[in-house]
Parts: sequence; structure tokens; C-alpha cells
Amino acid sequence: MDFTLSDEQQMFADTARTLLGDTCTPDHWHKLMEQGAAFDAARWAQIVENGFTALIVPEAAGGMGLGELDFALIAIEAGYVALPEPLVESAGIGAPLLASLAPDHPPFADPAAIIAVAPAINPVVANADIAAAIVIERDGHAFVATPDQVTLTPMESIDPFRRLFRITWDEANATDLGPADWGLALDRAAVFSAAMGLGLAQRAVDLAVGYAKDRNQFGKPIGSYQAVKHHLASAQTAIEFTRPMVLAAAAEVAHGDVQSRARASQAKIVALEAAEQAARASIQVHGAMGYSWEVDVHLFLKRALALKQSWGTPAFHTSRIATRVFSQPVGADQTFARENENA
Amino acid sequence: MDFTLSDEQQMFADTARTLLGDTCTPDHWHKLMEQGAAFDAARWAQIVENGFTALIVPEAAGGMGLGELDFALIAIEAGYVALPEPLVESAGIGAPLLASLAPDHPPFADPAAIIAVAPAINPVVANADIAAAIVIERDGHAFVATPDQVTLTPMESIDPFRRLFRITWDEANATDLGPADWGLALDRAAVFSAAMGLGLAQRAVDLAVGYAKDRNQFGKPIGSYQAVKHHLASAQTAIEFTRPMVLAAAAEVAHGDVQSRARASQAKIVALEAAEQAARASIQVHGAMGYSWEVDVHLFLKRALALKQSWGTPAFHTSRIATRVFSQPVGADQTFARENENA
Amino acid sequence: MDLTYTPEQNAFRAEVRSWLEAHVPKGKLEHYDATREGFEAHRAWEATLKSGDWGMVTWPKEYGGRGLDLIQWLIFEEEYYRAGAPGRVNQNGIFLLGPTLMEFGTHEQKQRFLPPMASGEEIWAQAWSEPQAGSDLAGVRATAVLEGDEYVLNGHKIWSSRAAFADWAFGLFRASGSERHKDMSLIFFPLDAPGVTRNPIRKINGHVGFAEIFLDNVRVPAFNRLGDEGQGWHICMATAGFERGLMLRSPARFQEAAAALAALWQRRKNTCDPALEGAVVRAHVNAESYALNIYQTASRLMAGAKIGAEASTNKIFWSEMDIHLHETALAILGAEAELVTPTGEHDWLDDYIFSLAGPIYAGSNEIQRNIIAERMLGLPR
Amino acid sequence: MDLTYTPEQNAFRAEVRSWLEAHVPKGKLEHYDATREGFEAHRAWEATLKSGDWGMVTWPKEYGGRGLDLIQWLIFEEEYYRAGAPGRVNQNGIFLLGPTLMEFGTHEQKQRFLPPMASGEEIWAQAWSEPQAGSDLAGVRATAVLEGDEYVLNGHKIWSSRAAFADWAFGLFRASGSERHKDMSLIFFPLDAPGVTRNPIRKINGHVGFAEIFLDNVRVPAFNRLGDEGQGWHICMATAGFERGLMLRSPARFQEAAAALAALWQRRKNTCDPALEGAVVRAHVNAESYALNIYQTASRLMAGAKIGAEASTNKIFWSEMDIHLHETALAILGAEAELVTPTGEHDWLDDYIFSLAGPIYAGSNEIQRNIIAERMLGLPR
Repeated sequence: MDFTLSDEQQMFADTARTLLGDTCTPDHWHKLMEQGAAFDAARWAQIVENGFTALIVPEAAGGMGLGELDFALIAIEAGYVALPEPLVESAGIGAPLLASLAPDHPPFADPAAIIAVAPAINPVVANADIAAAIVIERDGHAFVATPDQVTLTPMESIDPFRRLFRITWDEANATDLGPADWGLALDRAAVFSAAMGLGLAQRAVDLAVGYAKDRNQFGKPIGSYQAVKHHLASAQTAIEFTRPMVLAAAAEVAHGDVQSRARASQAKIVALEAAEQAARASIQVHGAMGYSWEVDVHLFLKRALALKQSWGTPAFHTSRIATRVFSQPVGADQTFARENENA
Repeated sequence: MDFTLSDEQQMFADTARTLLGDTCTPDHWHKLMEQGAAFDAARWAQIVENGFTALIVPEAAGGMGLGELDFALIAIEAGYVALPEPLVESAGIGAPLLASLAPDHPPFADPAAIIAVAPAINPVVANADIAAAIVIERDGHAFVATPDQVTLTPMESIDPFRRLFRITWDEANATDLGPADWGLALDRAAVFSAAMGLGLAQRAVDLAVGYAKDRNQFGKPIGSYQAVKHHLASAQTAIEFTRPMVLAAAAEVAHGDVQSRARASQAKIVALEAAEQAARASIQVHGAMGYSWEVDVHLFLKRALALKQSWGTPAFHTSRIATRVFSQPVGADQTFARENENA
Repeated sequence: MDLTYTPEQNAFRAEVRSWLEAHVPKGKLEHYDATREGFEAHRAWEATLKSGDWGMVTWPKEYGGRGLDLIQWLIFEEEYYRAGAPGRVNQNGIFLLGPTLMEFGTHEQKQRFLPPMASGEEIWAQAWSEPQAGSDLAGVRATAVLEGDEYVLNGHKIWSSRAAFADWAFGLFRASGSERHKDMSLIFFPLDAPGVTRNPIRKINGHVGFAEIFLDNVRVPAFNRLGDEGQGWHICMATAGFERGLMLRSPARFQEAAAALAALWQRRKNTCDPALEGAVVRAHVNAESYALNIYQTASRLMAGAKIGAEASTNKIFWSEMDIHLHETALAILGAEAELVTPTGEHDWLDDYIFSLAGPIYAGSNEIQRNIIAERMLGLPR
Repeated sequence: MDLTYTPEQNAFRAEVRSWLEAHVPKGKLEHYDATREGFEAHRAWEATLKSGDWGMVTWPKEYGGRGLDLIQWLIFEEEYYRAGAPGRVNQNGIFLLGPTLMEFGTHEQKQRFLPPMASGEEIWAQAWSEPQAGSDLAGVRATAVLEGDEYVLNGHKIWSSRAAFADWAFGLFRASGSERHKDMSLIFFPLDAPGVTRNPIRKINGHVGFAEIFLDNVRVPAFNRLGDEGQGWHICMATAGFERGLMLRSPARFQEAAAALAALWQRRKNTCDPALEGAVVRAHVNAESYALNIYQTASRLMAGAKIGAEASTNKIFWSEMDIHLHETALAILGAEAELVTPTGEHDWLDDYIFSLAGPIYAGSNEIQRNIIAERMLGLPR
């Protein structure tokens, strides 16, 4: 029993933080928004070069074969910079799913290729137009298609950095890869969304802390007022209790049992709640500034809103936790219990 | 359309406040608790003498025949002093119910007589042992019995001033008064519980304000700290929005339609929530003092807890409001709409 | 207490309803903060309203109003929101500056400014905040220097709502060298006056609802000062009371939103978490609580009372209820909540974003809680 | 990261479980704050625990402990709560003073005080607060004057938990004439020493969990001072860290409460509002969040880290989760929630009342939020 990260994991996280922090700056957000863009090819190339897209792709498909915990650490950093590029959707969800079914699929020859996912649970699919492959769920099977084999209708998200499409398609124009583990894809999506939420939350607090130290009203920094302190302290408290949940959920995804599913769902619920709470506290602390496009905290609120509802609503995930609570033993000795041990 | 009280109503409320405030003091609470008592015969005599027990009893039964709004103003004051005596239960609910069925029933000869009520919705009945009559619900009928005709098992409430009993009884030992308007009794109970809740809430805030002005920590009164101010300001805000709801609900009880039932339920929910919020804020402001028997704010928390759940839980009352929302027109022009106008 | 409408009040409601049915535009207008076209479409609607003498129903007839009482105003508002009539582009004027002018203006000022305000011919922006003066309005640095019978205005205003497209603005200015609450005056200036530069600021929904305003030796007649010289702070505090209080947030808006939420729920409840019904019902309860509170306040004011610190409780209540209501809507919409709504449909997402501003503007809820604690409860400063 | 127990850890769990199954009293003991009899029954249980060498598992063997690590401690706590074993009457000693003694005490002091603490032979009360010093502990006025090799203690302590029945107390005393944080010392005194008067204070559940203590020229050896003279404030802050932190609120307690809530729900869900299921599930989620956080902290401490301001986040989290959990239970109980539970049944009502004290004691949550804002986030004082 050891709840600490390895030096290697810490190093991955540090590398991601430096790379994303250096390139995905407020100036860069503003530039993308002015251009109406949500993808920066230069940054994507750097992400690819650092191996982040190959991290949890199995070695059979040319990847590094690392685990969900390793990727979650990167996803936290992606959240911290409100990353526009589809690192999590493609490399965290799409690629390992496709690789498990077709490790020789052409996109795996190019680590920069984007693999979009269209699960039945989501009404829209992100980045489908620039994907090398779209993996689509129907009746438990996975079908794969290229953007030109399907019909994509752009849908505007409140988050300027999310590029969404409704998809209509015909089985005749797609390849049936057979039954797929959509449950595992959902668990990964829940955990990595949670990890991004953790990053979003911390950045929202950090932005507010920076502002509250500088901004003076009534002759002193607003950060010295109890009301401001308490908003941010409450948000930080939520973050402190989200982090271990997210890490544990990531470490347990591979079990694929009722406990690991519940843990993924717990992580998604608490992390996106923490992100929304932190973003709202941050907006409130920023005052009128927080309500303007010029202050970047709105990006964190919007991403939090989007991730909270995609890949299963809070009600959906609550029902998965209920299944665990009411079908398995609960109590003090059950924190790390596994379904097979209770069989 | 006029939302103001008449001079006569204002006078009733002032009289009640003076009488109850003078006799039901902190010293008196402590004395009763030391004695393990929850009834003061001298105060009850004064209450009777001032006509409060006859207020909404019809003139046919020797009462004053006033309306629910008039009585609600008294109930607010009863809440403000955490009144132990069964003014609301007997004179507000029991007496008008019994009078509507049997205006010549012997208790009405004595305005000091206590009339207890045992509706199906409550698992216990208050003050049944000292009642001159107990009105009991079964299959929509009202039965009346005296304490010696039934079996009463004392049940301890967390509120030291509530005297509760489970009741078992036999129809052979009670008088069947026929079908009764238990819905009206419930509406009255909801509205008067709400009125008491409003009084409880205001007293809890007032106790905390008094303490916060006097108590110094870190060299200044604790009431000058933002955290203390904001707890109490939030509680007072809830009170300000509860008061008109309670008054409107009381004024509308007699309509007996889906809107008036929903209004009574709304009043009960928001008023007891306000009372619980205020009591908890008050305990928090009192610090360790708030957690001791010596500070009286616990009486207000306990009464709020009891009234919140009796005469219909919050879920029960929410379902009554849902009936109104989903079966009748809603919207800006419907605030004072009546069911018969929409028929 | 009498919670029924008089026959006259019912007749008035019928009159309002039939006029609105005949005149409210069928399609939804583009938002007045979105584009100049949207702004002008709303100005045209104000002119239509004025043609029916509905510009500002509670104002005296001589100033462009209809001379009605507060209960009639509430009935008008109820019918206005029920009819889905367009938002009031001149709300800074009619709800905020108007009541202040009525209290502090001279007869000549009222004659000059109120009628074109009621008709939408002159649309107003507010210009309170400055980069270093947000919640702390006494930190205002913009100056007004009297030269002959003109003021020369200089300074930098920000977060001026409506200022991107409006015609006039009112703001706080101070005598050179004065400090904090002293020697400030409330002065009106045309937004197209020489020396005025305005830069739109985008809100987080992308609208240009705000602007910053630079004033460089802008000259306006001394006639444009409201009240006495140096009385600005006092007047401004009164205005803030109006802003938080009765007029700007009529209950009808929230009741209609709660009704729309109930309808949304009924359409979608089979695909939603059933536990959300409680929140839908609660939104209705909250909106009714607010409406009853306003009816009570209106009755009290009609009986001669003055509005006090309860303006602060109103501000907290409606802003929190508005967020709760829209959160509930987004929860019902689930995975579709993040999608920008097609034009013409109820825009829950945009309204949610707007609701988050509620606890911030018109005096943050933190400031309101201080006011309640100090003025209603008597806690020490 | 490895979230599985080692075979040794599993064997340890089995050992704890079987010992507890054999020794935990079948009936529920009367609460130790209720009566002297309840208190002594709990002291007897501590002796039983000690007979199995379970008094304080993480302490070194030489001081009456078992020398186990923090993961073993967590396993012990999980089994302890799972078995429904009695509450620890000596928690002020073993969880609060004990760790402080371990850090600041001399070898002789540890030898003198720790073993009888671990065995329950000496049960401790805390004596921090005074009538004018609650949240503001630096306002303490009680004095300690050194005369030869004895201290003479005078003053008035209040809200001393367990002091009605305990044997010893530890408290803050200051040198005569000193002010605020300076010249305070942490001193132990026997509660039956000449000059000590204690008056029980009833808590809102009627228990005598507190007492006020009057000290009138109470003489104790200088040996009873922990740390250096004048180091009291510093030590006290460290103790407060322990109190808020890891030891006093083991996750097992909340996980068992959440499990009991889930069982209550399953028994009563057919007669309840179905929407309450979400809150029941949430109580489980919260308890797991707390447990995982504590496992993370334990791992970090075992890897050499020190506990910091996260003690304050813990305090806020567990106190708010505890209230939420018990509120949910009362909502499920509905109209029966107000009824005092027959002896032996899970006492949701009493636990709810107790949970309301959570945000107050051990440093109010307001104080904790200040600490988080200032020490974790670096906001100005």
C-alpha cells in the first residue's frame, strides 16, 4: 500500500507542465480566440514529439504501453492550461480503444494522427473533422471510419476550444471491428475528464489568488478580505480532496470491476464539481473583470461545464456508484476491496 | 390587492409579543428544563385570558371566529419564545377541527381546555395526556376520545418542550364524529408550523446578534468579522423572504384549493429551512457557547428540527407543490390565481 | 390584507395583455448587447411601446409616463414577461437614472431628460466603475472642473454597461484634489461628445455589453449635473438602492423563467434524473417567494413607507435564485447543455452565464451582506 | 503507487479482527460524557485494549505502544470501527497530547506520562479555552508562576472536554504580566489537585462533555511543563495541527457511518423520498474521498514529509461531510427524526447534534479557511 508517485511519474508530469505552460499561455489563448481557432499545429507537434500521444497505446500498436495513472498526470496539466488540442480525447481514449481492436490500423503509423471517438453516451463527437479515424459505437460494436465516410454537422460549444460535431453515418461506409470494451473507454474518459477537471480547478484558484493579491479596494488588497479568502479556501479544500480520488481512480481503471467503475464515476463527479466551484469562486473574486472575455477564467468555467456533462452526466455516474454501494460490501475495510474478492 | 396588516392585526401581534416575551424568558426556560417540565399553568392561564385559544374557534363554538392570518401572527410570537405550551397545536389545529364537527363538545365550555390532534400523517401526538379531548384520524373520519379512553406511550423528543406520545386505541372507546376535513387541518398545521418557524428563525438571529456585539476576540467584537456578518446576513435574508410567504399562505388557507395547499406547503418548507439555517448560523456564531445547554439557541434548533418533519416531511410538501406546478398554469400572472378560475 | 385584484386591476391587466398580443414582435430580437442592429431593433421596440403609452408606466404623465401605481406596475410587468416582450435596452435609464432624477433633479432637468428616456429616443449607459474603483466606488479618480457654465470632464471609466451603443451616460466625477466620498458630482455626458472614446469589452458570452470610456476634456453644460455640487456620493448611494431594489428585477422575469423550466422538465423528464424534479419545484417556490416579497414591499411603499436595507436582501435572493434556476436547466439538458442554442430558442446556457454575474454587479453580494449585517442587524463595522 | 495491501498487512488485519471479535463488548456502553459510570466503563475498555497491546498502536514500544506504521494504524482503525468498538475516552490524551509529548517532551516525561495514557490509567482533559479566549487563544489569562521547582497555577478555564470525569488536564498558562503569544507555557495538572474546582457544563444533548475549571493556587512540579518556558504558544499550535489533522478523525469512522446510512436507506427507501438516494450515495463518496486523502497523507508522511496546512482542509472536509451525512439520515427518518433513540440503536439524532459542533471546535472552520488562504494560497493577512 503506497500512495506516492514514482520519480518517473513525477518527471512526466513536470515535463508536461513545462511544455504546456510554456506554449499554452494567455496570449496564445487570446490569439486562438481571435482567429476562431482551436488547434495549434506547432504545439501539437511538440506534444507528439514528447511522446504524450503514445503513452498508453500498447506496445503492439507502437506505443509506450504505460498505464492510466501515467496519462492522468498529463491530463491534469492539460486541464491546467485549458488545452485546446485533443490530447485527452485522442491519445487517452480513442487511441487505446482502437489499438485494442486493430493495433495495425494505419493511424498508428503516425503518432500525430488524431483518433476521434463517438460513443453512444455522447450526442456529439470532438474533432471528428481532423481525425485520421473515428471510432463509433453501435450495439456494442466499434466501427471505424474516416471523416469523408461520414456526415459531420458542426455544433457550437460554449467552450471556444471545443470543436464538436453531430455525426450521421452508414454501416456500409465504415469498418466493423467487432465487439469492443466501451465500458473501459468510458472509465478512461471519466478518469481523464476528472484529471482535467482537477487541473482546471487549480488554475481557476491560482488565477484568482494572483488577482486578489494585486487588486486593491478600500485601501488594501482584496485578498485580505475574509469573504475572498473563504471563497478560495473552500475551492482549494475541494481540490485537496479531489486529487487522491483522481489518482486512485486512474490507478484502478484496469481492474474493470464494479469498484473501479464506481471510483471512476466518483472521480468524475467530484473533480468537475471542484472545477465548477473553483471557476465560479474565481469569477466572483475577479468581480466585473471575471465577467469579461479579457480575463481567462471563463475558459475554465466553460470547459468544466462541458466535461461535467459529457461522457455521462452526474446522474449517470451517481447511478454507477449506487450499484457499487448497494451490491457490494461497504464500510471501513472496503476502501480498496475488489469485486472478485467478494465473489 | 393589499399586502399590509390591519391595525387590529398589528395590535394582536403586539399583545402576544408582550405577553409571551414577558413570561417566557430564558430564566423561565431554564427553570422548566431543570424541573423536566414543559407546561406552565400560570402562562397558559394568561394566554387563555387574552383570548388566544378562542381566536379561530367559530362563534358557534364560543370562539371569536377570526381567520388563519390572525392566528398566524400569534404563532410567529410563540415561535419567537419557543413556547412550550400547546397554543398552536390545540387552539390553532385541534380546536377549529373539533369545532367544525362538534361545536357543542364539552371542552368548548372551558377555553383553557386542551384539544390534541392525532392525524394519520404524524407518528406521535403532542400533549395527549393533558388534553380534554383527542381528535384522531382514521379512514378520513375523526374520532374523539379522552386520555383515559386510549393508551398513551410517552416518547422522548429531542426538544425538551415537546411532550409526545404514541397512541393506541379502540373505536369502541371513542366517538366517531364522521368524515372530517383533515386536509384543512393539515393546511392549518403547515401554515402555523411555518409561522412558528419564522419566529424561531428571527430569535436565533437576534440571539446571535446580541452575542456577536458583546463577545470580543482578537481585540474586537466578533460581529465585526465578515464571516460572522455573512452567516447572519444570509439567515436574515432567508427570513425576509419567508415572512410574506407565511402571511400569504395564512390568508389563503380558507380557499382550500390546489394553490392554497401548495402555498401552505411552500411556507412550511421555506420557513423551517430558514429556522434551521438561522439556528445553525447562531450556534456557529456562538462558538463553543452555542454547543452548550447554557445558551438557549439549542432550543430553537431542536424545535425547528421537530416542526420541519412533523405534519408532513419536506418531500411530502414538495409533492403537493409539484401537483400545483404541473397541473395548473404557472407563470408571472399566476401568483394569486385560484383553481376555480382556471377550471 | 387582501390578496385579490380589484375589478379595475383585472381590467387593466386585460388591457395590457391585448395591447401586447397585438404589438410584441413575433420572432426573438437579436440581443441588444450583441450588435448595433440588435441594439437599434430594441430602440424601435421602445418607440412602439411609447406609442401605446407603455414607456414607463409609473412615471408622472408630464414626464412621459402613465401615472400608475406600483400594483399596476407589477401587473404590467407580469403581462410584459408573460408575452415574451423584448428586454428593456434602456434599463440603465428608466430603472436606474430615472428614479434618481425624479428624486434629485430640477423640474427643467426632468422635462429635458425623462420623456426621451421613456420613449427610447435617448438610451443611457452607466459609468460608475473605474480601473481602480470597482466595489470601492469612493476610489473614483475621474474629474469634473467647472469653467464658466460648463464642466470639463477627464478620466477613464470601465465596465460601463450598454456604453458600446448608447447615446448618453451618467457617471461620478470629483473636484480636482478631493478624496474618497467628498466633492463628487453626478454628471451626464453624451457618448458622442468630442473627447469621448469608447472601446467595447466583450463579456464571457461574447457580447459587447460593456465598454471602457476615455474622457479627454469633454465639455458639458453645468445643467447636466444632478443635484448639488459635491452631492454625488449621496445620490449615487440612492441610485445603488434603486439598482438593487424593486425596479430592476421585477418578479415576473423569474416567474416566467421558472415556468419555462417547469415546461422544459415536463418535456425531458423521461430522459433525466428524476431527482431533478425537486429543484424544478424549488425554482417555482423561489420565484413565488420573490414575487410575494415584492408585492409586500409595493404595498408598504404605497402605504407611505420608504425602501431601506431590504434592497440588499432582494439583491442576494434574486441573484442566488437565478443561478439555482439556470443550474437546474443545465442539469436537465445534460450532455446538450454545452451546445449553443439555435436562435429563437430559450437560451439557458447564456442565461446561466449571465446569472453568474448576478452576485457581482450592482454591488457584490459580499457588500450586500455587509450592509444587511450593519444596517438591518446593527453589527459593528 | 500500489493500492493493494501486502500479505503482511492482510495478516495484520486478520489479527486485529479476530482479537476485536473476541473482546469488543456486545452491548453499547453508556456514553463516557453521560455519567461517571459510562466514563469508567470506557476506562475499563481501555484496559482491555491495553491487555491485547492495542492501546496506541503507532507509539514506540518503550512508551506503551506497539511500534506500528501509519498504514497499519489505518488498518487497525478500520477494523476498530468495523467492529463497533467503544469510543476512545482518552482521545485528548492519545491523539492530541500524546503526539505533542512525543515531539516536545523529555525522555523522562515520555516515560512518566505516555504508558498510563496508552493504558487508560490516566485519562486526560484539555484546558485551552477561557471565557475571554475561544478562537483567540492568545487571549489566555491563566497564570503560572515558578516558585522553587513548582509552578503555582491560577485562572479560569472553560469548555474543557472530558474534564468532568478525567484525571489530568493540560493547558496554556502565561507568566504574570505577559501578553498575547509571549511567555506562555504548556503545563499538566491533576484534576484532583488541591485548589482545582470543576463544574460540569451540559452540552446541548444533555451530556456533561465539558467542564469549567477554576485553579486557585494549584501547585505542580516544574517537571509538568512541556518544552521550554515560554514555548507554550508554539507547542500549542503544533497540537492544534494534530487535533485538526490525521489522528483524531480517522476515515474509518465516517466510512462506517456512511455504511450505516446506506443500510438505513435500504431499510426505509420504500417509505422515503427517492431523491434522497443521491445524498446517501454522496455520503459514501465523501467518506471515500476522505479515506483516500488520509491514505495519501499517510504515504507521504511515511516517505518523510511533514504535515502542513492540509490539516486545515481536513478539518473543513470532515466537519462538513459529517453534517451532510447526518442531515441525510434525519431526512430519511422523517417524522421520527426528532425522537430520542432507544439505547443500543444507532443514535442519528445525537450524532447530528454532535456533527454541528464540528465546524466550531478544534479551531472554527472560519479560522481554518483563514489558515488555508494565508498559508496554502499565500493571500495577505
